[in-house]
Amino acid sequence: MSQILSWIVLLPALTGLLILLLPKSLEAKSRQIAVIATLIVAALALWAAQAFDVNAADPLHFHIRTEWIPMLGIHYDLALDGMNLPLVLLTVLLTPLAFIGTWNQTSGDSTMQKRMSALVLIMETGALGTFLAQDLFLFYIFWEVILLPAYLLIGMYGGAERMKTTLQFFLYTFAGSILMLVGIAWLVHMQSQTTGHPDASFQALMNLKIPFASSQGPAGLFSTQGLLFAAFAAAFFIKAPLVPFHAWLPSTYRQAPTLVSIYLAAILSKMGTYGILKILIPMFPEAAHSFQPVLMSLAAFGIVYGALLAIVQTNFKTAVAYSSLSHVSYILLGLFSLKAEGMGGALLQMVNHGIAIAGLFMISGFLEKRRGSLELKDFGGWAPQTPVLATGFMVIVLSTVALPGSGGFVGEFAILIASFRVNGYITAVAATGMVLGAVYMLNLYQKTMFGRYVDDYVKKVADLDFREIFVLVVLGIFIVGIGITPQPFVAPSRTAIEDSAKRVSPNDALPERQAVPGQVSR
Amino acid sequence: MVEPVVLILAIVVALLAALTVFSRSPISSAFSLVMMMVALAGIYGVSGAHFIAALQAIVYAGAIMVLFVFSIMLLNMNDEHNEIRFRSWKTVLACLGAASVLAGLSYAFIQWSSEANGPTPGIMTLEQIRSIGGNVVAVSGAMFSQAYVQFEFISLLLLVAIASALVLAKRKVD
Amino acid sequence: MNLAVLSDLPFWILIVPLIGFFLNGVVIPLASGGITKTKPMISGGIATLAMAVSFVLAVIAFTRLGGESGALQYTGFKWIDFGNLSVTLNLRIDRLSSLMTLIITGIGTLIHFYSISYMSHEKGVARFFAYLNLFCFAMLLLVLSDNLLFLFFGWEGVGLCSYLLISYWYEEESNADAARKAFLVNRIGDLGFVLGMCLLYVQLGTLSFTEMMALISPTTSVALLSLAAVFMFFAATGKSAQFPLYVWLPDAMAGPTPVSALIHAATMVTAGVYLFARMYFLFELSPELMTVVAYTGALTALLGGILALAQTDIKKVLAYSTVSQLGFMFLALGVGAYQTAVFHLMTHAFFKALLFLGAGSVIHGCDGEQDMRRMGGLAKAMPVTYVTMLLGSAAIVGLPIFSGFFSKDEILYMALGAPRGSWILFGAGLLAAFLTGVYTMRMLTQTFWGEAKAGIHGHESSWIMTLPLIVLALLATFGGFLGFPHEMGHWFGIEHSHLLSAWLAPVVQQVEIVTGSSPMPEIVVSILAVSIAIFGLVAGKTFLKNISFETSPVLKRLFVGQHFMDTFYSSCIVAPLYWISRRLVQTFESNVMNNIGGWIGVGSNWSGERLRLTQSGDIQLSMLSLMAGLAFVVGILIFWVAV
Amino acid sequence: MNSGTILHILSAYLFSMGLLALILRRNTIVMLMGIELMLNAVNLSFVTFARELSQLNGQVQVFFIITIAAAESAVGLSILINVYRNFGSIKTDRTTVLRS
Amino acid sequence: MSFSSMFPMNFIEGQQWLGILPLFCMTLTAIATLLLSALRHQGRAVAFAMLLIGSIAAVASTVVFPFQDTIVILDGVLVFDRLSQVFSAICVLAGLAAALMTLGFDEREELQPEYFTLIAFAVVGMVAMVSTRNLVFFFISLELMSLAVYVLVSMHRQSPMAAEAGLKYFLLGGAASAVLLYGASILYGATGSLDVTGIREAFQSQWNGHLPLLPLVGLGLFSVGFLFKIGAFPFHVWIPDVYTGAATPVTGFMISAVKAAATGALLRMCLELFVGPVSTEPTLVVIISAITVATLLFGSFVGVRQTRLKRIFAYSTIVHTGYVLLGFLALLGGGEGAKDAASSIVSYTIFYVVMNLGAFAVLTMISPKDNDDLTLDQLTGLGRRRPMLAFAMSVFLLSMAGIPPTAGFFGKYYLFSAALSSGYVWLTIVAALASVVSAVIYLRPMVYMYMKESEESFQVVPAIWLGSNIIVVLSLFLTVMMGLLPAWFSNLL
Repeated sequence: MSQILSWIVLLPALTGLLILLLPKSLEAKSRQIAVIATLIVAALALWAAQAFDVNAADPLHFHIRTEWIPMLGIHYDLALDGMNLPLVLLTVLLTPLAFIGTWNQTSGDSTMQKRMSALVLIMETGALGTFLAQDLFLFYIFWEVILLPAYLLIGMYGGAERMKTTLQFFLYTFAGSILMLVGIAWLVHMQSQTTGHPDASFQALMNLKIPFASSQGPAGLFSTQGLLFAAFAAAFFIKAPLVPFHAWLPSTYRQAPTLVSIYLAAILSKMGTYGILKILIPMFPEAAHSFQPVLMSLAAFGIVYGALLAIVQTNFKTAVAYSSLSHVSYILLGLFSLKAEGMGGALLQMVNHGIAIAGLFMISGFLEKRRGSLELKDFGGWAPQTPVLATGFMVIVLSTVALPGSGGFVGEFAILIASFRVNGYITAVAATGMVLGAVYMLNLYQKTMFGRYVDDYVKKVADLDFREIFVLVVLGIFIVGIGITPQPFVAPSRTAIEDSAKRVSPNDALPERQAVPGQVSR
Repeated sequence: MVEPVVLILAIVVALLAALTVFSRSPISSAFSLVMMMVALAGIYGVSGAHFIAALQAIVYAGAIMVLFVFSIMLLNMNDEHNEIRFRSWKTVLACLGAASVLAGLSYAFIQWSSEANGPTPGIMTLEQIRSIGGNVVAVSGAMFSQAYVQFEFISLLLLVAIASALVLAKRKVD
Repeated sequence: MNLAVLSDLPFWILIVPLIGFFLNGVVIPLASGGITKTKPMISGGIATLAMAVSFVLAVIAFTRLGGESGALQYTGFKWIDFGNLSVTLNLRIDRLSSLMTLIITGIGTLIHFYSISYMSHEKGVARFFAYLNLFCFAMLLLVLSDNLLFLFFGWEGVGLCSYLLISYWYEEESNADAARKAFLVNRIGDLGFVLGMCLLYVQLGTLSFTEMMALISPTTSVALLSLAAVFMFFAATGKSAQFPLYVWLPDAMAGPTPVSALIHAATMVTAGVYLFARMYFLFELSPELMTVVAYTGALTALLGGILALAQTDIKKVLAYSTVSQLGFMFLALGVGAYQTAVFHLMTHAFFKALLFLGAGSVIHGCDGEQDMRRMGGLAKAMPVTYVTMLLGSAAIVGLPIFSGFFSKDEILYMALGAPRGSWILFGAGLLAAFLTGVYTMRMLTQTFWGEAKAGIHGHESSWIMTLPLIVLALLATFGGFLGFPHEMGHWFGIEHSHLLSAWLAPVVQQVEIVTGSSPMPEIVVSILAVSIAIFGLVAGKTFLKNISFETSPVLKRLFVGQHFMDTFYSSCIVAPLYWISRRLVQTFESNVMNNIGGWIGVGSNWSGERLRLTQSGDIQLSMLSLMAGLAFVVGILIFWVAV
Repeated sequence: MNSGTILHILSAYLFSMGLLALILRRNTIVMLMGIELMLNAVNLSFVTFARELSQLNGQVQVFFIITIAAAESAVGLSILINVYRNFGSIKTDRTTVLRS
Repeated sequence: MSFSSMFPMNFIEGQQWLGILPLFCMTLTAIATLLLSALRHQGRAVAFAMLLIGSIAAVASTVVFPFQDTIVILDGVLVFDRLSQVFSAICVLAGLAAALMTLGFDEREELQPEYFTLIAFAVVGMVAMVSTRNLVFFFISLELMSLAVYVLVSMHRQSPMAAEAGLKYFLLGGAASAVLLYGASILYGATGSLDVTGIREAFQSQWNGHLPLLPLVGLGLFSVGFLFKIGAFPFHVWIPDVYTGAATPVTGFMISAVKAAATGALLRMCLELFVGPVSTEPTLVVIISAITVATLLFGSFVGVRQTRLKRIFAYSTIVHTGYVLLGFLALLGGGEGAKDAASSIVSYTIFYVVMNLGAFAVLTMISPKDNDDLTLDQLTGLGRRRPMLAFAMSVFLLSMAGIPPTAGFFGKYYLFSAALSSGYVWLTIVAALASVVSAVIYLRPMVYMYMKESEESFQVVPAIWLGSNIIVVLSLFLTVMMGLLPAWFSNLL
């Protein structure tokens, strides 16, 4: 079991390759195999999470560290820690759910389905590897592993403008990540200069003192730390995305097939925010501090901007895409607050947003499957025909509008509190997202579920089938569960994040804690 | 100090080179080139490189240029005329470029003539060469003691030339 | 009953409606094979039972509380503990909560019961009762929470249920619109709540009421806390339908009438008043703000009265009446009479629930007709409804001995006598009381009296509906004696005749009117108020009988239909917002944020044009390029060395 | 300025002339001659440097270069013949099928 | 002074023969194939078999006798060390691979059996090129290689494109060689030595590293010749046309072996000339930086517009030249990054050769008869018709684009790392951004293979040739292996 993380990370990709090699006669079974593999991964991950000890002396659980490319100090280095635990669980749970929830939606023949399953599995490996990697280079490798399957999936299964869209998606993310690659190379070089032997692991790099121009403002950008910050930020901000690096997002989410949209919005964007949490902020604390006003402003702007654009969309999926933009900006606001509770709230919000946006895209898949279109003008009055769908949709809407009692609220509240401690005005702007978010979500809900139906089509619409209900119920349980008792979900990451916050905001006193926080019940 | 013979030959070479480039028909270009090579052989001779001078006259002016002229005749190309369009911007640009390369190199050479830290000259002065039996003996001695690998390699080059003729010029075997 | 169970009482009071919600929302639909096949008797029965149990528990809690001035505390769990953020979920019943709990569960039970009959013709009533139970749960959470955060849970929860219930008949687009409007306007208010809460937490480090009260002292940073108070007031204006955020409440009448009675009259809309009473220590930091609150209340009271006059829909009349009464409560709050506000909250809950249920009965009897102009002469057809409505009207107008008399007079007295009171507030209150008389009389006249109109043949509702009417009528009639003024109590030789005040005194502040500081004694105020109210009634019956805003174009534009606030909002806020959004989509998103692929395309096109020559395949040009490179290299070298 | 420098400049001149021939002329055979011109420039340069340096090495290289030039022109002429067979001309403006 | 003391005879003896063995094997092979290809029957098969045996022998001799010491023959006319062994092996194997992928193709396109002879001669030239310090011997071997390749390019006799390409390559290549040689002569004149070690000593002892104009100009001219061979802007002009016109396997040979040989030789020159006490001329750095940036941008932006596959690869190779130049800059930057830079250049070259060979093997198989100038349209639907072939092609393309976990990614990272170590931050950023643009070059074929609907008229039925298949499978395996375990392949020096 010492290699459990390797299994968790590599099993999906191996299964994916296996699926690719399936003979024609077995192709029809590809999705069953994929789901079984993802369930095994989920079981392994849950086992690992259950064995996770908040009070362990070594924060890195199930640590695997093997030399890989010695001359560049690169290791195969995986570990479960407080920061990645929630995201790993999110990934392993959402992947099978995404498969199950989109079971009847994949178009094309069995070969196409086979390829789709395989590529999604490879994406899962990329995501899990990104979260679990404790070596910067390895992080990058897994980060990029995602890119190609996503590119192919959008390009092969997407909507009418898929080729343009997928190219754009690829280029944006690639542009960001290649700059990060330069940053990694530079950082490892500096590390090697300081200590004499290169080491790309996070721990080694965290101890690096990177020179930063002490003066506030743009001058800092051109110091070493500023440039490195920018290089990493490019990757993370594009992936997340932070306005104005979001140009790839709307069309990509819209054109991608449902399964991929779920993956992109729920998991891939979390890779960006996770990168900010895990790398950008703790490694470049002075730069992060110096750019904080700009970044928080951008995040707050993104909240409002995404919401405003979501309001006027006439396509369900595009509206959801912009809503995602708005919500991710919340996460970013929390991260850039550089406060423990803000970052913790952001981490929780990553999970919440992952669940909620997965739900929304599932819903869009359900709608599209039943209607053959996602233009809002084609919808209306579904609630009487599909009460279960309407209910499930409502639960997800509530999480999206951050209603207290849903997961969405907890994160946003923590984020707003933290942000308020930094800047009240920015927070006030950001908080308007609450109202605007309600505007577009209720619009969407009303235009699809309420009102009179557009034509007789709706009479033939069937309510959710068993698989779809199952998926929504699981998502709903998590939404409500996190909303009501968030503490068990944030407790594992608390130490890690508070340490991180201490690095970046040393002056921000945290309450004294017992060495063994007894009140944290698991 | 410039030896007058060298100067005269240099001027002749320069004129013939220009003729080669700018003359109307390929055949006159070829003949200018032959003449130029002969003149160049003269320069080599004056410079003490007798072996090279002979080689230049025999191989270049003899063999290679015959090949050229032969090809011109064979491919019946002599009716084609000089096609340089002097008004063209490309021509102007080319001349400017050539002039600047020439100027740059000349500048470098002239500056070099006053360079103090140049390499120490070797022992093979003209007198020394004369003493060991003349230029041909000296050159062959140097070649076959120090440069026989190159010499051998040149043979491979000639083999490639043969192969190329086999491959490209041979009539198609049907 | 041992102590452990007792301390769990708040939990059970809270959770029983939730169980009802769960049964109605999940179990019953599953058991009866689809939500549309659920039976009103079963669903309604379960829901009512849940509320009744909760009520009984609330009564037990009340009795337990009676002996001591302390509170019942239920320690929940650590909700979140992260960084500097730490909140624990605790429930707490003190005297104010207890009163609120009784109102909510009591009136809630009655309305649930009423709904069994009222909703009997609907398909899928389980959904309705589930929502209703969920609402009660949220409302109870709101009043039981010992901290601001969970109060906010309830606060938003009731907003959600309000949304769900207003849009209950969602096939009508307008109902859905109304629901959305209610939710969004409330959300705007909640924005203030969240910001206020953040500010309080950042300032005080806690959200628990008791701890906050302990921490707030005159030495604390008053400026920021006052700002928090402003935010909270803003939140309250949304929830309690004060100017300028009252616009959602009339539209909210799109929901079923029991919903209007429970949510939009008795309980939810009074959450703002509860918030003020609960957090008086915060609001009292800023007398300026409280003055604003008082004037806002007065303005709202007046505006509600005027708007009520303009309505033809019986429910809209009552809705604006609610707005007006809530204005009274805020007037009381503003001058510092928190207990009085709670008192009026209670009496208003009684009589307004009664009036709504009565109106519901009328509508039910008229087969869904809501336009008063098409009603008339229903008194004979619906005697019980008529009588109870009459009692409720008497209460709202404030005729002596009826509950509204006591509470409204107290408010007027406070408006005049309290240190922050003034003649203006008092005058506005009187005018509003006058308007109350007018619109009430107008409603009664048009509905019950006169000739029956063609096509409307009212019939009395079943006992299930009339029973709650009767109970509420009794409460509306006699509930006011809980707040029998001290001054008058002295005449009857009763110490502490104001029972409510005595009950609330340990937890809710009340401004003291020093004897003689008031321009008029309370009895004079009472007489004045009653006279005004009766004058209003008379006016409503006589010279203002046929008042109609339809005839005057100005008035019509201002007060009828899409009245001025709606127009203001839609043209000054909503339209610009959409305009900006569309602009952004059309210009920025599609043009400026052009894609990177496009940039590369542009770049390659540009370079392709420029570099076309080098790619032409022309040997001469290739050579030229070669030589250019050569010249470049030589040139740079010479330049570098020579210069 | 001594005769060595003059010869160097002459070699630079020949070199530039060779380049010029390659750029200006469209007749492939003249372009071949341009290459020969350039190689001759190199030879001249080697010989002159050899004399200046009193070394034999330079002259030895010239021997090789002349041989290479022979081989190169042989290959060049076979390529020319191949082109002529394909296009019926050896003028570069008539021998273009490769365009992007 | 006696004649024999004046011209001391330098014999090749003892261990030196061991070093010369690969060169010797290849030379024998070349001559033998020349003779054997004249056989009337089975000329091709016999010639190929000969080439196969000779190449294996040559590679085996490098593998069997690895040495750490440097063997110097005739004052550096031939030098055998790790570098020469590694690059000899690369070139021999690439030549063999090119021969292998021609099997089948040559019969269909009626290439003469001398094809293998010429490959062998070219490889001899390459092996010599990477094993010499002598400028003129370098020129001779370069010419040997070039002449053979000129002919290879032209030998697709039925194709006017090939003829034109050959002519172009010959004329431009001839000019470039002349420039290079002129640079060599100037260097000789300025330092009195034709040997790189001698030149370096002269640089050091005469001018203490601060060169006067003439040797600088000599270096410049010499570099121009190199830059031409590796295809840097603005000396890249021949690449698109020649790569398009030549037969596909020949292009594969050029893009892999010729480029590797030029890179190896340049690496040797740079290592011997500059690394160590002699500081690099800042002027050269400026020039090469400018050329690097121009090469990267030009290759990327122009490559994006191409629609013909071989042209696409031609521009791709220009971009890759830019990356290699980045490595050379890192090398010239000296200091501690130099060793890493050399390693990175070597590993990048190996990765690059492998992925290009694979890609061209695929191209060879999908090219239709008598017209192997493939367009993107002809790839349409390949993902369905030949999924494995398309998959392999995708892996090669991705490797070229530098997407992990392929070889190309690591190669790029290693180069970037080396460049950053030498302080070229902005240049690295430019290179990184160029790689984003150039990613489009590689993605477009994938779009056609996987995302466009197949139209009958464009379908090309891929040939199934054993040799090409072997190359594809091997390259695929190596590309992935090198991506996963790059350390095995990057510590060769």
